[in-house]
Order: sequence, then C-alpha cells, then structure tokens
Amino acid sequence: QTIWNVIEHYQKELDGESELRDKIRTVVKEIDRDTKKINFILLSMHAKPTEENLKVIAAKARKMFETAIHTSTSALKEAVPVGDHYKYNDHWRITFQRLAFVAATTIYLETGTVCTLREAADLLGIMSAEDKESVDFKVFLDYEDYLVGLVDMSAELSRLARNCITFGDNIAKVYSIHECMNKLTLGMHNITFKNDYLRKRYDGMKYHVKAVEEVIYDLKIRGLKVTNSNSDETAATEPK
Amino acid sequence: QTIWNVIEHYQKELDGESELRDKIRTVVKEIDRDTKKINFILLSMHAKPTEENLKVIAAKARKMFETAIHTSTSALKEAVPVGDHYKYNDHWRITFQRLAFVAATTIYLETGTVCTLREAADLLGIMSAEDKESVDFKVFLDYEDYLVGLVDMSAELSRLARNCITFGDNIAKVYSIHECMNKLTLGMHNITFKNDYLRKRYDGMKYHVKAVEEVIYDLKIRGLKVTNSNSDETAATEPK
Amino acid sequence: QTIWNVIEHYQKELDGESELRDKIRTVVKEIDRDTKKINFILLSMHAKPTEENLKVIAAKARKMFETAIHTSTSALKEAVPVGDHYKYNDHWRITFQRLAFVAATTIYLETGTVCTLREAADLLGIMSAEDKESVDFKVFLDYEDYLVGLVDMSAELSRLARNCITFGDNIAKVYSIHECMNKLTLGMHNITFKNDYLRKRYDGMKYHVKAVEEVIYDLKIRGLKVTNSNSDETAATEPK
Amino acid sequence: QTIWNVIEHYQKELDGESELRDKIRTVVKEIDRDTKKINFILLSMHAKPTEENLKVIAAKARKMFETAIHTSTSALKEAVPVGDHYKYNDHWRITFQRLAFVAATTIYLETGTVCTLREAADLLGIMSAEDKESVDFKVFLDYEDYLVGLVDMSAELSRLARNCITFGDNIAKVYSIHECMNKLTLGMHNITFKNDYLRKRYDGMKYHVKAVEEVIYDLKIRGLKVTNSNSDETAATEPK
Amino acid sequence: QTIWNVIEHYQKELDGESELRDKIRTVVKEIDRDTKKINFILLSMHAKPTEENLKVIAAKARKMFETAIHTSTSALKEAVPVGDHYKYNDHWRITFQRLAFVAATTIYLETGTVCTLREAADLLGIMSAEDKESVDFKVFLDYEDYLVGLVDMSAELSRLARNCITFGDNIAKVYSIHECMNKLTLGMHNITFKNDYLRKRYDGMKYHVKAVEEVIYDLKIRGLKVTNSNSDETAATEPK
Amino acid sequence: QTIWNVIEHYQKELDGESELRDKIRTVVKEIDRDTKKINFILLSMHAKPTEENLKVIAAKARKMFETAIHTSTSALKEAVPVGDHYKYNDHWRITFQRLAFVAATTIYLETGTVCTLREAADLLGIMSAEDKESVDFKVFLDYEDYLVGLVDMSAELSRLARNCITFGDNIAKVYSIHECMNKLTLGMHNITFKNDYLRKRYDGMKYHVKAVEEVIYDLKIRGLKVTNSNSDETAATEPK
Amino acid sequence: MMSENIQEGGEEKVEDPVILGFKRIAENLEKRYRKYEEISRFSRDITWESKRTISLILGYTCDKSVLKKAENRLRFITTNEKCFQGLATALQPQDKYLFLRAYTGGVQEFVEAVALYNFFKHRKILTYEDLLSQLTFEVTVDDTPESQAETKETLPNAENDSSEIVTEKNDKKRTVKFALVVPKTDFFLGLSDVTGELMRACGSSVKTPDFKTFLFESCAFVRVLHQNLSCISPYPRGLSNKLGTMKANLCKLEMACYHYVVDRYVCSMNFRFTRFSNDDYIEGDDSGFE
Amino acid sequence: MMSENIQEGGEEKVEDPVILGFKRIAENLEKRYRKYEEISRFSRDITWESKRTISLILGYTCDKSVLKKAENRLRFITTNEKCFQGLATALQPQDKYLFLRAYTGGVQEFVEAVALYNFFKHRKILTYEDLLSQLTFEVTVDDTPESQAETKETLPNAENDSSEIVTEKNDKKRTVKFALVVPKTDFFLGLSDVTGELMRACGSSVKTPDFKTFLFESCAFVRVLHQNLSCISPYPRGLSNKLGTMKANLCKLEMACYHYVVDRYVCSMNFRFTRFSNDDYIEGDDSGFE
Ligand SMILES: [Mn+2]
Ligand SMILES: [Mn+2]
Repeated sequence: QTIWNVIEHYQKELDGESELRDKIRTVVKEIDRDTKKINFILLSMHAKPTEENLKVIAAKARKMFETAIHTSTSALKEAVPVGDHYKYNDHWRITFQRLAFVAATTIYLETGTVCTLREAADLLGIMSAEDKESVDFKVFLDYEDYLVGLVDMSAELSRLARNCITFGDNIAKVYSIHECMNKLTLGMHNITFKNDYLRKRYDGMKYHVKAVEEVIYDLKIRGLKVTNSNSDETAATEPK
Repeated sequence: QTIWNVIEHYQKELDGESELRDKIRTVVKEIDRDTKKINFILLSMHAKPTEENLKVIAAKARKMFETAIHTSTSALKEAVPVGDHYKYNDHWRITFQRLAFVAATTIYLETGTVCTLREAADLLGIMSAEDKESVDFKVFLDYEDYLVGLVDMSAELSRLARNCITFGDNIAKVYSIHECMNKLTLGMHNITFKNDYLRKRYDGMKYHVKAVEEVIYDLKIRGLKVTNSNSDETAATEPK
Repeated sequence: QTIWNVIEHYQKELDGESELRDKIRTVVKEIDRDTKKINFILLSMHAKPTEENLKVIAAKARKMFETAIHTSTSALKEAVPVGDHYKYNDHWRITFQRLAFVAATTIYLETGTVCTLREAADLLGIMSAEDKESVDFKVFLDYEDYLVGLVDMSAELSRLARNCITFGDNIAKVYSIHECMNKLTLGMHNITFKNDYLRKRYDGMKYHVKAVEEVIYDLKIRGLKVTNSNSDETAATEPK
Repeated sequence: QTIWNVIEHYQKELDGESELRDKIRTVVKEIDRDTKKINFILLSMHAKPTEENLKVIAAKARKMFETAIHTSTSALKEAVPVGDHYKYNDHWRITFQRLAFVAATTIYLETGTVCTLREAADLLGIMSAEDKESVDFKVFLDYEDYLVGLVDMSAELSRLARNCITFGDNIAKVYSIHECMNKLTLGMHNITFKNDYLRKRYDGMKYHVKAVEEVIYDLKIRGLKVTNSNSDETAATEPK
Repeated sequence: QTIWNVIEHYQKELDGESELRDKIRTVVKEIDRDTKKINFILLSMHAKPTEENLKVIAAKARKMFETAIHTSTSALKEAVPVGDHYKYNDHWRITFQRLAFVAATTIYLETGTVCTLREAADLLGIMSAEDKESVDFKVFLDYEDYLVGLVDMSAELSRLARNCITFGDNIAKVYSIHECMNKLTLGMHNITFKNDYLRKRYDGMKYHVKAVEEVIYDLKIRGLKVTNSNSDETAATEPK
Repeated sequence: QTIWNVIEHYQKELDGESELRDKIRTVVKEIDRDTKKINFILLSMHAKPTEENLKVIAAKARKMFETAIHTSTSALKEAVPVGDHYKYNDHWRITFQRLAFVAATTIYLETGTVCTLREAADLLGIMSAEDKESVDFKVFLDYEDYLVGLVDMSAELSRLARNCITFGDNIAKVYSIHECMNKLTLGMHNITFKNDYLRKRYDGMKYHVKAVEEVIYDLKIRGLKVTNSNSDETAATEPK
Repeated sequence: MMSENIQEGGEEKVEDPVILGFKRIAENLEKRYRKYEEISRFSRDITWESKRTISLILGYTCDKSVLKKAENRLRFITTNEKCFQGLATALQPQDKYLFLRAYTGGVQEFVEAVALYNFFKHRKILTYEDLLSQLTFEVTVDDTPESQAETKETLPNAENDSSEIVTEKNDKKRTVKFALVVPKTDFFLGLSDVTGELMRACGSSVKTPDFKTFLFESCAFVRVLHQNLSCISPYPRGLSNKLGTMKANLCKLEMACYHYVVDRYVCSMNFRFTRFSNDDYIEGDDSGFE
Repeated sequence: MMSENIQEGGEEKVEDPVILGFKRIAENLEKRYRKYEEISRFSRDITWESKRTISLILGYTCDKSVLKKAENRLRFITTNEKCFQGLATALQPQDKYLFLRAYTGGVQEFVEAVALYNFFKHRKILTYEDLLSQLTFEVTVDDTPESQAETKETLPNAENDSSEIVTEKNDKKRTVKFALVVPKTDFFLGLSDVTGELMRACGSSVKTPDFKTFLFESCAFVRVLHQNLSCISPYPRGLSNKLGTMKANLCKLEMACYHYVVDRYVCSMNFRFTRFSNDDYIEGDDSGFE
C-alpha cells in the first residue's frame, strides 16, 4: 500500500460523500418549499382569527404535513446512513427549526396547548431525539430545533393575540395564548443553554409575553371580558 | 408526557455531554503537550542534519510515540463513545493534524519515504480512516488530517534541504527530499478538495517544492556532487 | 539566570492561573444556577401580584439567598486571592449583575424601596465596593453591577405595574412602583457613566418609567382609585 | 444611607479613577514618544551594520533609556496605586511591548545575547513580573509583554542579518544572529500560550529563522566565510 | 528643506492639534455637565405640570443657559479656530444635539411654540448654520443637530401631555402640545432624509404624535373641556 | 394580474435559473477536472525539460484541449443563454483563469511565444472578449481572466527556466523564456490596475522575471553558451 | 475619455501583435471602468431623486396636492438626461449584467417611489408590467460612421430582455425604443421597501377622513405581500433580510390597527364585548390624585 | 439643481416662520448633499487619472519617454475642469473640512503620482511646498449680483489655509487665486503609498544601466521615510497601517539589494570575503546529474 492507494480511497470517499450531500440537499430543498407552503397557510390566521377559521387553517396545515412533508422526510431518512445524523445535520438544521415551528403552531391551533417533542416529531414523520437511542438512529428532531420552533411560535402567537382583538373579535383566544406562553417561558427558564443562538432567542421571548400581557391589560382597563366568562381558569397562568 | 419532561431529558443530555467534553478536553491537552515535545526533538534536525544524526533523532521521536502518545490516545479512545467521532472531533482535529505531521516526519527520517495513512495511524496508536468501517469506530486518523500533516512535513523538509547543505554537507538528502516532495505533490494534485483549508495548504506546497529545486539548481550550477553517488536513483524524480 | 529560567517561571504561573480560573468557573456556574432559581421564584409575582402574594414570594427568595447563594459566594471568596478581584472579575461580572437584580427585586418586594449597595451586598453575602478599601479586598459587589441590577429591576417593575392592574387589582402597588422608579431615574440622572453598557441600559429606563406613567394615566382618566387611600404619600414623587 | 449616598460615592470614585487614567495616559504618551525615539536610533542599524556602528547605536539607545525612559517610568510608578497593575495595564500594555522590543534589541547589540526578563526590566527602570510578589507591586514588565518584545526583535534581527551582508560586510553578525534566534525559538517552543496574540506572533517567528538560514545558506553555497574563522563556535546553534 | 524638517513640522502640527482637541474636550465635557443639569431641571416638569410650575421651570432653565452655557460656549468659540468647525465638530455634535433639545424644550415651555434654528442658537450663545456664511464662522448650531433636538423634544412633550392629565389637570397644555407637534410634523415633511441617524429618530416621532392624539381623543370622548377657555385657539388643531 | 400571479411567475423564473445554475455548475466541474488533468501533464515538464520532451508534453496537452475541453466548453455555450455571460460568469471565472493559464503554457511550449487573447480563446473553443460585440455572445474569455492566466504562466516559466539548467541542460530555453517574460512585462505595463486580485497577482510577477534574470546571470558569469547556437536571437534579450 | 486631450506624442513603430493585443485590452478595460463610473452616477442621481419623491409623497396627509407634484417628479426621473434617459443611453444591451451592480440601487429606489405613488393614488399594488411600461425609452442613435461600431449591437434581442424597435430613420440619426431590464428580484426588493414607507405614512397624523380605510388597506397590502413573498423558495440574495424588515413593519401596522380598534371603536362598534361596569368610568373623576 | 426644471405649481400663501425655517433647512441640506456628490465625482476622476499616471511611470524601465507624458498628464490633472480645477471651483473655502472626506482620496492618490514622478525625474523626495505650489488655482468668479452671495465668503483667510489673491477685476468677472488645503496627514499617507510603487519599479527588469543606483537610492529613500515617519507620536489615523505596508516594501527592497550584492558583486567587489576553494566552482560541471 502506498500513498497513491490512500489518495484513491480518499477520493472515492469524497465522491461518495459529495453525491450523498447532493441528494440530501435536493430533499431538504423540497422540505423547505413545503414548509414555506404550510407557513403560507398558517400566516392567513392573522387576517381573520376567529375560532372557526383557526380550526380550518390548522386542518389544511395538517393535511400538508401528512402528505407532502411525510413523503419528503421519508426520502431524507432513506438517504442518510445510520449514525450519520451529526455528520450531515447542518444541511437540514435550519429547515427543521422552521418545520418544528409550523408543526408546533399547527398543534396549538388544534389543541390550544404546547406540543411535546414527540408530538412535533410525529407530525413531521420522523423520530424524536428522546427515542434516538432505542433504534439505529438516522434523522430525528433534535431538542434544540424543537425549542427554537417553540420560541418562534411564541413570537407568532403574541402577534396573533393582538389580531384576535383587531380582526377576530376573539377575546378568549388571547387568554389561551397567555396561558400557553406562560407555560413555555417558565418551562424553558431553567435550562442552561449551551447554544448561544437559542439563549438569545429565549431572551427575546419575554417581549412577546409582555406584549400579550399588554393586550390583556387593555381588555381589563376597558372593562372588556369574555362573554362565556372562563376568566377564572385563565387567571391561573402558572404551569401545571 | 409534557413539555416539562422533554426539558428534563434535554437538560440531562446537556449535562452528560458537557461532562464528556470536559474529559475529552483534558486528554487532548495531554496529547497536545506530548506532540509539542516530539516536535521539539524533531526541530533539532535542522542544526546538524547528517544522516547519522537524523536517524538518532527519529529513534528518539519514535520512542515518545510508543510511550507517551500511545497512552493518551488510548485514553481518548476510551472516552469517546462508539460512533461519536464526528460529533466531537472538533476537539482533537488540530491536534491530530499536528500529530500526523510529526509522525510523517519521523517516518520520513527513518525510511526516506512518505508514510501511508495506516503507517501514520499505527504510530499514533489509533485506527485509520480506511479501517473505520470494519469495526465499531471511535477515534481514527481522518484522511484530511493525515494530508494536512504531509503538507506540513513538506514545509519542514524544504527547510531541511537547505540546512542539509549549510550545516550537514548532506547532499544526498537533498535529492531524497526532492523525490519525496515530488511524489507528494503529484499524488495530491488531482484531489478535488472539499476542504478549503487543505486546498490552500496544498497550494502553498509548490513554494516548498520550488525551494528544494533552487537548492538542487545551486548544486548543479556550482558543480557540487553527491559523494556517495546515489544520483542514479534520485534522478528519476517522477512518481512510480 | 537565562531565558530558560524566565520561561519556566512563566509556564508555572500560567499553569497556576489556569487552574484557578477553572475553580472560579465552577463556583460561578453554581451561583448562576441558583440565581436562575431565585429569578424563577420572582417571576411568579406577575401571575398574581396581590400584596400578600408578593410578600410570600419575597420570603421564599430571601431564603434561597441565605442558604444557597451565601454558600457559593463564600466558596468564591475563598478561591480568589486577595487583591485579584480586577484580574478575574470578568468571570462573575454578568452573574453578579443578575444577582444584584434579583436581590434588589427581593428587597423591593419586602420593603417597597430601592435597596442600597450595602443592603444588596449583604443579601449576596459579600462585601460592597464602598467597603473594599477597609480590608484586604477579594470579591465584592461593584457599583456598576449594582446599578445594572437596579436598571433591570426597573424593567421588571414596569411589567409588574401593569400586571398589578390586570391580575392583582393592586392599584396601590402601581403608585409605589412609580415613586420607586422616579427616585431611581433621578438618582442616576447625573452620573457621568464611563461604562457604555450601563449608559445604554439607563437610557432604556425612560421607557419603563413612561410605561408606568401610562398605567397611572389610564387609572386617572378612567377614575379608578386606590382603595386604601395612600395617595397622599405617593403624590410626592420627587426624590427626597 | 440611601441610594443617593451610594451614587455620590460612585461618582467620587469615577471622578478619581478618571483623573488617574488621564494622568496615566499622559505619562504613557510620553513613554511612547521616547520609545519611538529609541526605535528611530535603532532603525539606523540597518543602513550600515558594521560592528563598530552597531555598538555606537546601542550606546545611544542605552543613554535614552537611562535618561528619558527612567524618568517617565518613575512617573508611571508614582501614578499607579499599589496593586492596581491589572486594573490599568491596558493603558501601557502595547507601549511596554514596544519598549521590551527596543530594550531587547539594545541589549542584543551590546552583548550579542538574548536578554532575560530582569535585564529588560532593569533597562526600563521597572520591576519584572518575577519579582512582583516580593514587594507591594505597582508597575512591572509582564512575561507576555517581554516575550512579544523578543518576537518582534527576532523579526528585526532577521532583517538585520540580510543587511549585514548588503550594507555592512559583517558576516560574523549573521552567525551570531542565527545562534540567538535559534535559542529564542527553541526556548519558547514548549510554552502553552494562553494568549492567542502571542501564539500567532510566535508562529510567525519560524519565517524569520528561515530567512536567516537562507542567508547562511547563500554564504555557504558561494563559499563565503568569516575571516576570523569563528565558524566553529557558531555551528553549535543549539541553546546551551 | 529635508524630510526630517517636514516631519518635525508635522509632529509640531499634530501636537498643536492634539492640545487643541484636549482643550475642546474639556470645554465640551463642561457643556455636557451643564446640559445634564438643565435637563434635570426640565425633567421635574413631569411631576407637576401646572402652567405656573412650567413657567418657573423654564425660567430656571433659561437662567442656566444664560450663565453656565453662555460661558462655556464662549470658551468653545475661543478655542476653535476660524473655519475649523467641521474639522472638530465630532467632539460636540452629540452634546449640541442634546443642547438643542433642552433649548427647544425651554423655549416651548416659555412660549408654547416651536423655536426656530436662530432662536435655539441664540439661547445657546452661538451662531446658527444659516448665518455661518455671513461672517468668519467658528462654532455654530448645524441643521441636523437642531432637528435632532426637535425630535427629542417631541418625545418629551408627548410624555408631558399624558402627565398634564395625570398629575397637572392641565388640559389646555395638551391641546397646545398637540398643535406644536402638528407644526413639527408639517415642517419635517419638507426634509428628504438619507438613511441616517436623523431618519431613525424621526421615524420614532410618529409614535409621539400618536400618543398625544390619543390623549386628545380620550379627552373628547369624555367631554372634558379646557377650564380657562382658551379653547378657541386650540380648537383649530383638534382632530375632526 | 394579481400579486400572487407575479410571485408565481417569479418563483418559476427563479426555479428555471436555479436549474440552469445547476447545469452550469456540473459542466464547470467537468471543465475543472479536465483543466487539472492538463495541468498534471504540463507539470511533468519540470522533471525533464529537454526541447523534445517539451514538445511531446505540449502535444499531449493540446490533444486534451481539442477533445475534452472543446466538448465541455461547447456544453457550457449551449447552456448559457445569449447575453447572459455576465449574469453567470461567477461560476466559471476561476476555472477560466486556470484554463487560460494552461492554454498559454501549452502554446508557449509549442511556439515559444506569448499567445494572444484570441489564440487562447481558440484553444479553449470559445470566443474572446474582443469578439463578443460582433455576434450574439454567450460565453467568452474575458480580458482579466486571460491576464491572470498569463501571470500564472510566468510563475511556471520561471520555475521551468531553473529546471532547464538543473534537469534538462536546455540553455536555449532559458533565453527564450527570458524573452517571453520581457514581452509579458512590456505588455502588462499598458494596463492600469485597480487594487484588485489581478494587481496582486501581477505584483508577484516581478519576482518571476527576476528569477529568470538570475539564471541568465549565472549562465553569463560562468560563460555557458547555448549549444545549438540560436544565441543570435536570444542575444538581444540578454542583460547588458 | 477625459485624457484624450493629452498630447502623448506620436510613436508609430510597427509593434508586436502581443504588445498590440495588450494595448487593446488596456483600452477596453479603461472604457469599461469609465462606463461603470458613468452608470453609477446615473444610479446615484436616480436614487436621490426617488428619495425626494418618496419624502414628498409622505407629506400627503398634510397636503393633498403632493400627488400631482410626485407624478411630475417621477416623469422627470424617467425622462431626464441625468437620470433614466441618460442611463438607458449609456447602457448597451449586452452589458446589462456587467453593469447591473452599478445601477441596481437606483432602480430599486425608483421602484419604491413608483409603487408608493401608485398605492397612494390608486390604493393598489404596482404590477411588474406597469413598471416596465415606465422604463421604456426612446434613444436617438447617431448613425454616422464613427459611432457605427457602438450602435450595431443594439439589435433586437431575446424575449424578456431589453428589446428595441426602430421607429424612425432619417439619413444620419434614428430613434430607437428599448426597455430597460429590471430583474424581478430587484422589483420585489424595491416593493418590499414600500412597506417601510407605508408604516411611516400610517404612523403620522390621523386627521384625514379616509384614514381608517387607508390604515387597514395598508395593513392588508403589507400582510398579503409578506405572506406571498414568504413563499419563495429558496430566498434570493437579499430577500431574507427584507422579509424580516417587512414583518416588523407589518407588526407595527397591525399594532396601529389594534390601537385604532381598542382605543376608538371599542364602544361604538358592534362588538360583543361587555363592560364590567357602567358609564361611571367614562365620565372621569378629576380629583383625588393631586 | 437638477429638479429645478420641475414645475411644482405656485402656492404663495403666507406661512408660519417655523415652517419657512424648515423649508430653508431642507433647501440647504439638499444643496449640501449635491455639493458632496459633485466633489466626490471630482475626487474619483482625480484618483483614476492619477492611477493611470502611476501606471505610466512604472513603464519607465521599458520606455524612457514616459516621463514627458507623465508630466503632461499631471498638468492635465491639475488644470482640467473635471479634475482639480473643477474641484477648486466647486469647493468654497469654508466648506473644506465639511467635504474633506469626499476629496481626500483623490488628493492622496495625486500626491502619490506627483511624488513618484518626482523621484523618477529628480531622484529626490517631493516636499510639501512643491505639492502646494502645484495645487494653486486661478478661479474665475462671476460677480453678477445673483452669485454675489456665493463669492463674498472667499475672502482672504488665516495663514496655512486656503488663501486667495484677487489678481484681476473687470466689471463682472474677476480671477481669483487660491491654494487647495491638503492636510499634512494626507500628504504623508500619499507619500507612503509611493514606497509600494518603488518596490514594484525595483522589482521589474534590471536592464537599465543605472539600475543599481536606482535600486539602492530607492531603498535608501524608503528606509529614511520609514525611519522618520515611525517617529511620529501618536500615529494619526491610518498611518499605523501604512507604516506596516511601508516596512514590508522596505524589506522587499532590501531583499532586492541583498540579492544584487550576493548574486552579482560578491566576487568583483572589494569584499573581504574569502572563498572556501578555487574557481572550480565557478566554471560549472554540466554533467553528472542527468
Ligand atoms: Mn425607503
Ligand atoms: Mn499605489
């Protein structure tokens, strides 16, 4: 064996890897496009955030997940070799964060609660980081990407809260959003982030919480309240 | 399962990883220090580059490899979990490049040839990238790090060539170095580097080759001759 | 004495310092975690800011200070050599600012007043910058870190003021906060900051004051009144 | 004691510190100017690097040290309070590095050897970092600044080596410089730099060594040698 | 004339300039401190914004202008050579913006109108940019600095408007402020902004205008009227 | 026409462009690989630079141009739409510079002269920038890329000149190279460089010119003459 | 161009083709440099005039007559020799991508101005076709022999490119019509900037009677633009940042709408809100706090 | 300036002094912006023409006639309406620091060109006085009433500043002489750049008979300049970087001198070097290696 052989092997490996990366890039581009389409669907919630409309929007989004996204995440799982998640995940990291965001938002619109990592991963059609040890792991939804998605959702929800008043006459939703965001903020409070990016995003969350509190304050000071008087429950904004 | 559980799992994973990284950092620091010591031994080749002296130096360096380095690379192999090479190799990448450099130089001084990846890895006491598929892989010497080491060696050898004339009256070595560097340059010429750093380093190699050619030119124009007349072999500088 | 001796001494100093920094880093990490826990306790004030509840929260926070924080600040004092505060304080500066913030907030909840530097330092279990000359100084709470803590508190209090209306029906607290923030703003107004960071933070304080003034304006224009009629004292919002 | 008192104290401290810094800045500016003047003297060594001329230059430089520099470093020592070296040394760090450089160069021209930290500090009229523990320390020459000075000297000396041939007909000096730089390089080789700046500078030193080796190579290949045949001693370029 | 002479002259010129800058810096620091003091006086308007009180405050501020500020701007004019305004104005630009702000606010409190550039410059004791052509100009109030001052005033006035209701029962002032800010908006519409600092500040102005309009709206909805019947003038500026 | 239509068209346009870029990238990668192969052929000139060998090498290189390169530049011309050279040329700029380099070197080996822009472009199978005006232009060899190629050739030729002595005993070639590089220098003097990439490369050229001059000087000093007596032509270019 | 005036002295020896080649290259590169400078200047002037127009339009709430003035100014920008007319004349079709970076800034700012005018005037979004129709120019080309070399390239070109139609031809001059190329990406980047100006416009006074419709229509416009542009995949260079700014503008507009609703119409509108208590709160109690 | 052409329609109501003040400010700011643009353009043209001149001078080793051409070009740069003459006319003395940033680049490049020419021509360093003497201009001022406001400030000013002397005065026009202000810092920054060009010049061909003196004089010139400029304390903005570059250039020049000595004159010069062995080494042995 000489240096020539080594370089030959190396070139072969480089070529194989380069081909694999091309394949991954193509699939991820597809996922990106579908994610944006789902986001397009969700963005229309701000125009008319009545309860019925929100449900309709969530249903549309879910359908996209179950068709387009599941197809392309399957393709991704096929492409990535077992155990190489960390070698290639730079290619899909940002896309998965956005995907986690749209998934979490969809589930919130459906259920009014913060989704768990597994629920988000299920909607994406992939494994969650919690289960990655149990089987030969390939592609999975990592903790950080899930959390980035949740933080992005909280920004969107604080915007939604305002529009619920302006365009939707949907006061109840404001209280629901407040509760949901409180749970999220307190839940993430004690994490010792290794990831500077996530920490900064989390720090920004307090402005979103404050924005929702301002809406509730405006309602209170003007004496507005929800007709079906579920204000008792919502007052308890502590996480359970 | 709620978001609280997810965050708990996440925190546990973060803590475990952080501890592991601390351990790796300690071992790598150790390797780093030993690499420097071997390099210190090798540096003395420039002061008196006679054939005998170079052999003595190589022997001293090899001993360090077989004691100090083997011990600490074993510790590293123990620390890193199977399959996580690519997750943590940022910690030792630069150190391994330097290690590959001192290993290749040692072997060159011993044999007068460019070492293969396996030879270098053997001297380091770890697996080579060529064998990483065959067993549960942990820590191994990657192609790029090996090649960076070879490029660094060529810089050192071009310096040695000049000093062979100045301080060692060792003309034969100059021709040997020329041959060795030609083999290296041509061998690496056709690689399509994915790694920008390596490509830049390789581009710099031509200056080192040129420097050696200048020494040979000086010898020729001034009519200096190799005493032990091994000029027949060295004339054939093309890679075989 | 040769250059070799100098370098030996230097290496020894480097090693000692590096070990010390590791120790400090560990302790500070501990303090950081406890600070977060206290902050978590304090955050619950926004959910139900009645007078009784705020007192309960303050008591819980104080207990944490007197147990966890005092233990770890003692460890820090032990670790840092006399006179080296300024050499190492980069390690704990940000942590101490956050600590000053939670301490000031705790004391405000207890007493309704802005704490002094000494009161804050006492709660942290360390010396204050005012007393650093009198004894061999090690770790102390610096003026700037104390002031950054106060500025952070004012952001939190402006949020609290609004929530006092929304979730606590605690009008009196709004006036108390207004008075407290006025005192703070005017007090800091004439400082010629050398520290750009602090100046910027201080500049941001006017928005918090304005936010509280808006709440008071809302109360006035809508004719809401303080029930326990302590309006006489609060009218005097000028610093005494 | 109220917050007003604290701020008053703080303002007083700020004012005192600001005044002190102004004083330090003025003195350091003075030192900077004198350092540049010494450098001006030293730079003329390149124009005519004969042995006699180099001695004359060194003498002129030393005189400047013993008059101008000693006066201003005394003023600096007076200005800085005991124990505050690390609080204020940002003001003179770069100036001291340059000062160490001109001091080391002066001593090299006088003695042909690398000066020790104490020798350099003596020429500057201040204490060395090695002695800082023994007395109440104020201003001293730190290890790093000394080493940066030496590295800068090696760049200047490699330039001098070339000019010794071109403009000075001073072959002996080239060998002396080679020996001196070898000693320096090997001495610093095993330091584990904490300071990235110094590490980078040290990495650059190998080019300077190489440049001197090239000069010696040129001399050798052309058969030039020192008339007083002290080549035997200089051949031993290893540090003793 | 040799290069050495030129450089000597150059050094002398630099020294002179440096000395001049030091002098300017000292004077500007003085102005800065006085500006802060005037601002401190003005800040008390928010605590009790009755008409009489505002007049008293304005009188106090004007006195400070006519004594402290005039003295120090005179010193500045003396220090700066004819025609060198733009060479040194970086030193006082920010200070002059703040000065323009306090001057404009003072004049507003006195007269209830927006001051012109010349009026502001007069109060500062310097020339205005409009008059700089007519005589040998030294220091003057530049257009942009005046405009920044006005924008800053608008922020302060919008805060004052709200506090006029909360703490001063001074409804007439609210209408006066409204008129004044309308005029300001109208005037600013003539300026074509580059994407610079001024543009950013100006962008914020609209929020201040809006805040005043909201107060007016609140007053109208609640049928509140100005008691001292100066509603005739202000009626023109009410939103229809 | 709604915004949705426009954006749909826009997306389609982007997709088309993206597809086109992929195609171009593939073709350029092909060209890149072939360029490397030609360069590999040319590199062997240094090992044995006799006149016959150089001709053989040039012939091999030309064959590669006329088969591989022509095929792939045709593919490129097909891919790029008329008039869009400057829209996409970032993709092939560096490749074309390297291609110009190997083309110029090949032609030099064949003819002993510097090729013109048109000759280089012809060998590449594309149009030259000079002809781009006359017909519907697609891909062409731009001025700067041609010049970079020539500068790169000068580096290679200066290396060749030395190796002609060392390994080829081909003195005539040295004089031919000298003449060629003189012409190149003369030609380049007409260009007014901006401070760009080309300028930097050109700055390096003078070292290559000098290196050749040194070889000529060495030959002259030693009285070596061209054996095949073509010294008449080359005499004109010898330094006097 | 400039230094043609210099008398460089005549040296007319026959030269080596390689050296002549270099001289030609030097000349061409210099011509290219000067053209780049020239086009940059047009672009800068267009940018500034567009900015002035935008500033003018934003005064609409105070003075309705500005729209007429703005229209004149926009026409000025397209027809003036120092703006687009000059740019169109200087730019040869085959160089459009070579000099694109030199004039893209001006084009974007102009798109912003036109689109803003369009929204104020017609309350609708500027279409790409409308824009292109404004950027079609008549260029007079001198057909005398000397300049033949420069004009012959301006032949009709591929679709979607700068096309030209010869409209008139007398013995030495002819008038040629051609449309400036505006990449769609530049169109959308310019359009994105409009959202910032709308945010500014909606922030100012509320005195105009149609303010409410203007505010809500602006908000809807920006929302639709943002929602649709978010869909592009992948984002072309520059769009990602613009989307961020656009979303910030959108949030500010929504905030304005929110305050409009909450502060003003909460009582009068047909909301299903109920009040906690009676009108006591509306008639304020002016005493008790001071 | 440009858009004066636009008919903005006459609205002649009496306005509030504050509003009128704003309008005046808007006008003045716009005038200032346009002036800045104008001066930047002069500066860019000066930069480019200076660069061309430098490039021309560097051809000296191939063609001695270039110095004459360079002189013409330098004269062109100072006298042409698009270069310094125009800049001098556009720049009012009281605005010199306001627009300094707009023209400092051009001035520095011009200093570089003049100083390089000076070194090639006279083998000596350009003095500050020589430079200033080249940057004194005659400006024709129109004294008609309309422009009175603009010319009256150009009165004689403080020493070392732009001074002007009225040389001639007929009824409506007068010619005024004034010297452009060049801060010494700019002078030295421009001079520093010369060292780079000298390094380039010394790198090229060694064919000229006076090459040795040129090389060693260049080296000495750069060494002296570097040594002296290193002495300035503290370094003004920009000088520190230039000193670094200058030192690199100096090292390259010293390297050239070194090689000249070692490679060429080692045998012939009166060195006290001795050879290891005899002339065998000089007459090379051409066999044995291939
Ligand atoms: Mn804009
Ligand atoms: Mn230059």
